[in-house]
Amino acid sequence: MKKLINAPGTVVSDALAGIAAAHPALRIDPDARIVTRAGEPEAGRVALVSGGGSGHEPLHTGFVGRGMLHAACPGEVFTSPVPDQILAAARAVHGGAGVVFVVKNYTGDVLNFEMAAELAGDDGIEVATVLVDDDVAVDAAGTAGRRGTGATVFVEKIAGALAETGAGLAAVAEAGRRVNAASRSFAVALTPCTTPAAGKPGFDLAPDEMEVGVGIHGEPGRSREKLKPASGIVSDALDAIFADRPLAEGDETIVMVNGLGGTPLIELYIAYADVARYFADRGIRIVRNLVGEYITSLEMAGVSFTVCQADEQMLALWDAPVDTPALRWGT
Amino acid sequence: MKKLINAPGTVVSDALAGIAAAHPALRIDPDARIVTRAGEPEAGRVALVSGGGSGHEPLHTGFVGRGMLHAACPGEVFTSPVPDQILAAARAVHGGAGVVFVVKNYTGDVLNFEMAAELAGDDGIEVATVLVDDDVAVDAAGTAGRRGTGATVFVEKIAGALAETGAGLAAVAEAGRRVNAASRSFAVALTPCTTPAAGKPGFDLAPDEMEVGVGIHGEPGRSREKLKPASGIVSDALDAIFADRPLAEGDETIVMVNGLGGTPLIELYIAYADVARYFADRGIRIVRNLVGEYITSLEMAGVSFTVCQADEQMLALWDAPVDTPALRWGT
Amino acid sequence: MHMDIPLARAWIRTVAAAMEEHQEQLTQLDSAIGDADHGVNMHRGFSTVIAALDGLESTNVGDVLVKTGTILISSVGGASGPLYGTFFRAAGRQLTTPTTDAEHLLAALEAGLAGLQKLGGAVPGDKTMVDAIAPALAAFAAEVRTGGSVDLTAAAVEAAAAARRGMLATIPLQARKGRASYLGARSIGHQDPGATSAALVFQALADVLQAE
Amino acid sequence: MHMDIPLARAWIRTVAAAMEEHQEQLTQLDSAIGDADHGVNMHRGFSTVIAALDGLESTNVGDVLVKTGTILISSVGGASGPLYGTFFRAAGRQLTTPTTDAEHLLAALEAGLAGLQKLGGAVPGDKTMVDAIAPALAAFAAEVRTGGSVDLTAAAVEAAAAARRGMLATIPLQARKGRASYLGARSIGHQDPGATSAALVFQALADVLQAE
Ligand SMILES: Nc1ncnc2c1ncn2[C@@H]1O[C@H](COP(=O)(O)OP(=O)(O)O)[C@@H](O)[C@H]1O
Ligand SMILES: Nc1ncnc2c1ncn2[C@@H]1O[C@H](COP(=O)(O)OP(=O)(O)O)[C@@H](O)[C@H]1O
Ligand SMILES: [Mg+2]
Ligand SMILES: [Mg+2]
Ligand SMILES: [Mg+2]
Ligand SMILES: [Mg+2]
Repeated sequence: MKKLINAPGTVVSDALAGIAAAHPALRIDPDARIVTRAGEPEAGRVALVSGGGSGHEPLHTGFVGRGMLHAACPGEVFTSPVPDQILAAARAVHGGAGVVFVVKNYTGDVLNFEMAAELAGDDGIEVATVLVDDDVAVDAAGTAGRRGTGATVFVEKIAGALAETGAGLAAVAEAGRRVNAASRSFAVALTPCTTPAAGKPGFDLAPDEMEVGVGIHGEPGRSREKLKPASGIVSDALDAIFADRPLAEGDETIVMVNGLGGTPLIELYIAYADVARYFADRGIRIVRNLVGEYITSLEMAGVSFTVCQADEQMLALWDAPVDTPALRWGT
Repeated sequence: MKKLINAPGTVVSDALAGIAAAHPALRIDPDARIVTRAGEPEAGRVALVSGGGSGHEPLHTGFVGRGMLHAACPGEVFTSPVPDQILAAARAVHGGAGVVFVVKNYTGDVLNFEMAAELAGDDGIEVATVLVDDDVAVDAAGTAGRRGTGATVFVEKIAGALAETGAGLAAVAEAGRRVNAASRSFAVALTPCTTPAAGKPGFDLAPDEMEVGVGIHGEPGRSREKLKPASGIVSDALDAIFADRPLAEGDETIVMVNGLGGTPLIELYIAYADVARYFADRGIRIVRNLVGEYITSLEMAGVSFTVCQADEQMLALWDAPVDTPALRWGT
Repeated sequence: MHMDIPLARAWIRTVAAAMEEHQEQLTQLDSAIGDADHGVNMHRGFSTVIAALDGLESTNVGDVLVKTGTILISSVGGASGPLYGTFFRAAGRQLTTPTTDAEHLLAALEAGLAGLQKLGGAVPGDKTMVDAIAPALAAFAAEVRTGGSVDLTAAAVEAAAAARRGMLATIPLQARKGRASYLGARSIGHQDPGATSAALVFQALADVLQAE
Repeated sequence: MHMDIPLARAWIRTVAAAMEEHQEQLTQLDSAIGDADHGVNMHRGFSTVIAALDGLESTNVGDVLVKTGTILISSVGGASGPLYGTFFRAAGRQLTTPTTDAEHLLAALEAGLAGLQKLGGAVPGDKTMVDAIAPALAAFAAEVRTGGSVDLTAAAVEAAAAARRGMLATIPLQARKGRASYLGARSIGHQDPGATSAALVFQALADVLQAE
C-alpha cells in the first residue's frame, strides 16, 4: 500500500487538520469531527447537513460553504459517521428552522442518520431526511436498495441553493428529493482501491479487465468485463441509465462525468466527448455539466456518470452562487 | 495499460472535443489545436498564451478564461506544441498590444515557443516570453536548466490578472518573471505513469519505494528512496525548497500542494496539514493556498509542493477574479 | 452458573480481545464482499468499550451491556455500529439485577436480536450477522427451555457452536441486506463478515463461562 | 554516385520506414531517461513528411530536405522537432541544384549540424543526437576530403557506421542537455534516444545509396 499518509489510524483526523488549515471560511471541530461554515448557526435559516464515510473527497467536506452544505460529518474511511457526530453537526448549524439530512442510501449511513435524527428530535431540532439512491447498477429488489452516489452532489447543490433563499424545511427537503428522483448514475472501475486499514486492494483486475457497476466503496461491481474503449464504456453506462429512466428528445439535463480518484482529467474529457455525442445522437440536451472529481473512491481509476433531468427551478438553483472548496461559481 | 481512452493516437483531439463540449465559454479550434476564450481577440489588451505537452491537465487548457490565459495550445502527450500551433494561438488572441508566452523550461517547449515567437514577429505581433523554471530538484548547472512546474499556475494567475487590468506587455511579462523568481517547487512520486503511446510505465517502483525530485513527464527523479510518512515527504521537499531560497520569519507566501494525478484529495489535505505545521514552526506565513490537482502527470500518484514568496502586488492580483474551468473565484 | 457483573465485563473484554485478534480476518472478509472495514470497525468499537467499562459503576448486569451498546453506537459507525449497539442495549435493558440466570439471559439476548432485526430488517438467510445470532439463540434456548438441567455454560457452548455453523452457512448464500447485496450472485461463496464477528461474540461467552 | 531528387526522396522515405520500424525502441529508450515519446514523435513527423513530399514539386535536392525540415518542425513538437527540422532545413538550403556530389552534400549536412547546434547548444559528449551526427559527418568528411576517390556510397556507409558507434558511445555518458540531464548521474548507462534516431537517419542514407 503506497499512500501519502502518516498512519492508517490518523487519516481522517490528519486530513481534517489540513482542511482546517487550507480553508479559513470553514470551521473544523476536531473532537466532534465536524466541518461547518464559519459563522454558524445562522438564525432562521434551514441548514443542510451531510456526511458519510471518508475517502470520497471532495464529498462532503469540500461542499461546505455558501450555497451548499452547512455542515459535513466525515466518518472513518468508507465508514458512515456515528450518530453523536451527526448530532453535533446538526446542533452546530441549527438556526431554528430545522435541518435537512442528505443521506446516501447505505445501511450504515441510513441507520446512523436515523439514530441522529431521533437524538436531534429529543433536542427539539426538526429534521427532514433526503435519501439519495441513484445508482442503477443495483436492483432495488432483493438488496439493501440502490446506492447513493453522484446525485448526492446535485442534491446538495440544488437543495443548498434553495436553503440559501430562506425556503422552509419541507420545501428544501422536497427539492432534494425531486433532484434525487430525477437523477441516475452508473460507474465503472479500471483499478481497485486500497483502504488504509485493509492495506490491500478490494479486488484484483487483470490488465484487460474492468469492473462494471461499482459503487464508491472499493467493492467489486455487478460484473467483470473486458476493458473497452471510452466510447464503449460511455454507451454501456448511459444505456443502463436510460433503460432505467428514459428521456425524450428535447429533455434538458445536468450531466456529471466524475473521476473516481485515479483517473486523469484528460481521460474524463475524452469520456465527456463521448457522452456529448451520445446525447446529441438522441436529441437530449445537456444544459449544464461537471467534468472532474466530485465523489471519489480513494485512488480508484474509473469514472461515474450521473444524469439529472432538470426543470427550470433546478436549473435556476444550479446556477445560483456557490462558494465551497470544491464547487465555486457566481458572485 | 488501462486508460479511459479510445485510441492512443486520438487522446489529445478527443479530449479537446470534450473540453469544447463541456465549456461554452471557451472556443476550440480542433485543426489548429488551440483553446481560446470566446470573444477573442479583445482589442488593446495584452494576451497570455501558454502551452506544452498534454497530460498535465488542468494545465493549461483548464486555465483559459477571464483573469488568466487567453489561449492554450496543447501538444501531444508530454510533447511540446509545434510552432504553427503556438502561432495560431498568438494570432487568435492578439489584440494589438502584444502577447506574453508563458513557457515552462524544457528544451522542446523553449525551442518551439522561440520559433513561434519569430514567426509571430514576422506577423507584426510583439511577443514577450516568461520562462518558468522553479523546480529545485534540478541543478541548473550541467543540465538543460531547471524545469518549469507548479510555479506556472502562479505565473499564469498573477500575470493573467495584471493583463486584465490593461497593463502593457512589458509590465505583464515582468510580473510573470517576478512570480517565477519568487517561486520554488519540489515533487515526489509514489507510482510511475504510462503514456498512451508507450503503453508501459516510465519506471518501476517497489511497494516501499518512492521517486524523489521528479518532474511532470513521468521520468524518474533525482533519487529513489524508501517510502516515508507524509510528514517526512513534506519536510524533505520543503527543506529542499528552503535550502534553495530561504525565507524569514514573517514572510508571506502562497503555497500549493498539488496532486500529480493519482493521489486522492484526502491525502493532499494530509500533506497540507504537515506543510502548515512546517511553516508555523518557522514563523513563515501561508497567506493563500491551493490544495488539489493543478498540474499533473497523467495518473501518477504523488505530490508537488510550490512556494511563492508573495508581495502585495502579487497578492492583490492573486485575489483578483478568475473564471476558468479549473480556477474560479471572485465576482 | 449465573452471570454476574464481573462475568459480564469479562465477556465483553474477551469479545474485545477476539475482535483485536481477528481484525485482519474480518477486514479481509469485508474486503471480498463489502468495503474492507468490518475488522477495524469492531476493533475500534470494542476497544473504546473496554476503556469506558473501566470507569463504569454498574449495579446490575444490564448496565454493562447497555453501556457496551451505547459506546458501540457512538464509536463504530457503519452498519455494524447501530446494529450491534442496539443488540447489546436492548439485551441489557432486560437485565436489571446484579446477577442473572440462563433463562433471563436468553430472554435478554432474544430481545437484543429482536431490536437488531427491527432496526436492520434482516431475516435469517439474508447473509448477515443475524445468520449467526439467530441459530445461536435457538441452540441456547434448546438447552435452557427443553433440557432438564439449566446449565448456562452448556447453553453458551451450544450457542457458540451454532453461531459458528450459522456463520459458515452464510458462505453459499446470496446477500439480500447490507453492502454485500449490491454484488448480487457474486456475493455467493463468501463468508459474511458480520456473521463472523457475531460468532466471535458467542464464542467469547462460552470461553469466559468455561474458564470460570 | 551523385544524389539527385529521387534519391533524396528515397532517403527520406527510408528514414520514415526506419522510424516506423524502430518507433517502439525509440520510445522505450526515451522512457528510461526521458518522457517516452521520441518514437511517436519521429514516426508522426516522418510520416507527415512523406505524405507532404508526394505533392512536392522540387527543382533541386535542397527542396526535398527543406520541405522535410519544415514539416518536421510543424508536426513533431518536443525537442527533436525543431532540432531535426533545423538540421534538414539548414542542410537543404545549401543544395540549390538538381543533383549534388558528395562534397556538396557533406558541406550541406555540416551546415545542418551547425544550425542544430546553434539552436540546441549541445556539443559532442552531452549525450544527444549530436553524438551520432558529429562523428557521422567526421567519418563522411574523412572519406570525401582525405580519401582519394570521392565515393558518396562509401562515405555514407562510413558515416552510418560512425553514427552507430557514436550512438553506442552515448551509453556511458551523463546527459548535459535535454530531459535526460535532469537525471544527473542516473542518465549514465542508457543509450540516448535522439542519437539512436540520428543513427537511423545515416543508416537510411547508406541503405538507399547501396541499393542504387
Ligand atoms: N440490515 C442488516 N441487518 C443485519 N446485519 C447487517 C445488515 N446490513 C449489514 N449487516 C451486517 O453488517 C456487516 C458489515 O458491517 P460493517 O462492515 O462494519 O459495516 P458497513 O457495511 O457499513 O461497512 C455485514 O457483514 C452484515 O453481517
Ligand atoms: N539541446 C539539445 N541539442 C541536441 N539534441 C537534443 C537537445 N535536447 C534534446 N536533444 C535530443 O532530443 C532527444 C529527445 O527528443 P524527443 O523525445 O523527441 O523530445 P523531448 O525531449 O522534448 O520529449 C534526446 O534524446 C536528445 O538526443
Ligand atoms: Mg463501511
Ligand atoms: Mg516530449
Ligand atoms: Mg464494511
Ligand atoms: Mg521525449
